[in-house]
Amino acid sequence: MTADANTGRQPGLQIEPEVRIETGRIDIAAEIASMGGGGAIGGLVTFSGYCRDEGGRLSALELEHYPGMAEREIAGIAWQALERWPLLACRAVHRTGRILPGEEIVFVGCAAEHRHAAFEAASFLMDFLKTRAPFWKREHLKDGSTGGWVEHKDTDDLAADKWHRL
Amino acid sequence: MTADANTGRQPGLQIEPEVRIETGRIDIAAEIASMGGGGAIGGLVTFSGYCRDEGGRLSALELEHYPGMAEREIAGIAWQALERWPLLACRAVHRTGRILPGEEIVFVGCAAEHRHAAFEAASFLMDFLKTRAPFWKREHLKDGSTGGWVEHKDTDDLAADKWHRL
Amino acid sequence: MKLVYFAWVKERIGVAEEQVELPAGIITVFDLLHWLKGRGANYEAALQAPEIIRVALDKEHADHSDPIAGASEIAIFPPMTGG
Amino acid sequence: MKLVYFAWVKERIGVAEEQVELPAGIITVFDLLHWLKGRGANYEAALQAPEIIRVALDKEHADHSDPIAGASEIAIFPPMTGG
Repeated sequence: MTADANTGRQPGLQIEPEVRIETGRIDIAAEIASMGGGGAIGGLVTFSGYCRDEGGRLSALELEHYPGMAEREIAGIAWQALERWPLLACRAVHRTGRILPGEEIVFVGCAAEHRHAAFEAASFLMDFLKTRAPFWKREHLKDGSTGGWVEHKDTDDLAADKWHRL
Repeated sequence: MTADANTGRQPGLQIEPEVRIETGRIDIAAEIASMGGGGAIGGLVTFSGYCRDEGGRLSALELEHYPGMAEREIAGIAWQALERWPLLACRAVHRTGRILPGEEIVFVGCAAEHRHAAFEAASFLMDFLKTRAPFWKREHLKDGSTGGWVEHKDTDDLAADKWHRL
Repeated sequence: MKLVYFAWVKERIGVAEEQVELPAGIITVFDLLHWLKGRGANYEAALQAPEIIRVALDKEHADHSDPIAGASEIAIFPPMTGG
Repeated sequence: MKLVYFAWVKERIGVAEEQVELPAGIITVFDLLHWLKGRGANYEAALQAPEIIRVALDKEHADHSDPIAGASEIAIFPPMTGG
């Protein structure tokens, strides 16, 4: 098989990313169970992002998003991952709304024949999801008050930037 | 908190790696469910390695290992990961015996406050598990014959080597 | 022109979206942000540091130098903190 | 001295483990592999490329230049293919 000169995609694979934005819990176990195995897959790398309790200070995170654009941005990043690595499956699920400490915020899974493609693609997806997908987090505190909006981290921009140099 | 000068380990965390070698199936969903969340964890990266069917040629892989040494080597690699990254959980499970295409061979999970530590530690664990843990794979073919032993890949040595330069 | 706001930009401006009539001479995203900033104390509070503000034209990320002509929905929001 | 073999080294030698009496002058892993190789066609087949063979002394990886004195179990095997 030779890769398409424009997209880098392998002909015949016809893998499409699966992108979902949901208000309910993400069943990480079910996501993984439905991605692994299948004969051609050698490795599956998953990232699950959780709401931290920030040392007990936090009662919940509130996730706001830009409907329509959020799905489109994540799908765009996932298509880039599919063009860059020979993936056999690629999935991203992001929650919105109120999320309690210990609950999951985001799930990303990338499967490939060999492990390095799966590791790199999953890491790439998270780095760009952080910097390009229109989601915003606000803290709700244990004392009942509404805390501030979570500040954007410059280290996230740097992490995404490094992929342009690789 | 300051890290211990010799080990780099954070005082008070007292995380120990969990290493298991098993002959039965690995319940990936259960492994992940028991690792995620918990308040301090921000990200969990998992790698699941599967038996490929090699285009339908393979009926099974047979995994041989060196009892005692296999556990010790994987635990040693996991301790190195704990010293190198501020992990909140670290687990590695490896199967032995006869494994069918689509079934899981190995599971590695690393949890941390931030995602890059979890991604790097899980990738590090797999790279060194591949080159240092005494396991050997032999192929059993669909035509009933016993195929050869899987050949060691030099690219695995290179992948492990790169961590010495980082 | 429909403008939509998110997170603390929305909170400070006080509305989630609005229709505005742009005066002549508003060509780029940069122009739009600086014009909006002068519309009142709430806009001034939301856009006091326009250089960090992100803008999407019809749900696609735009640079501050991009022309806004042709866009039917312009979104204005802080740097993202998802994932 | 107890020797244990794995994978195709075991298969070619034909036994999983054995007790051997080492002659004088066998100091290092290298010496051991070359002495073993001369013990018969099965050993010759297993150790025809001794440079790729891995050795563990009491379940710890050893270099070919390491002395074997003090080890009670020496394992000899091909490069690993786990994971």
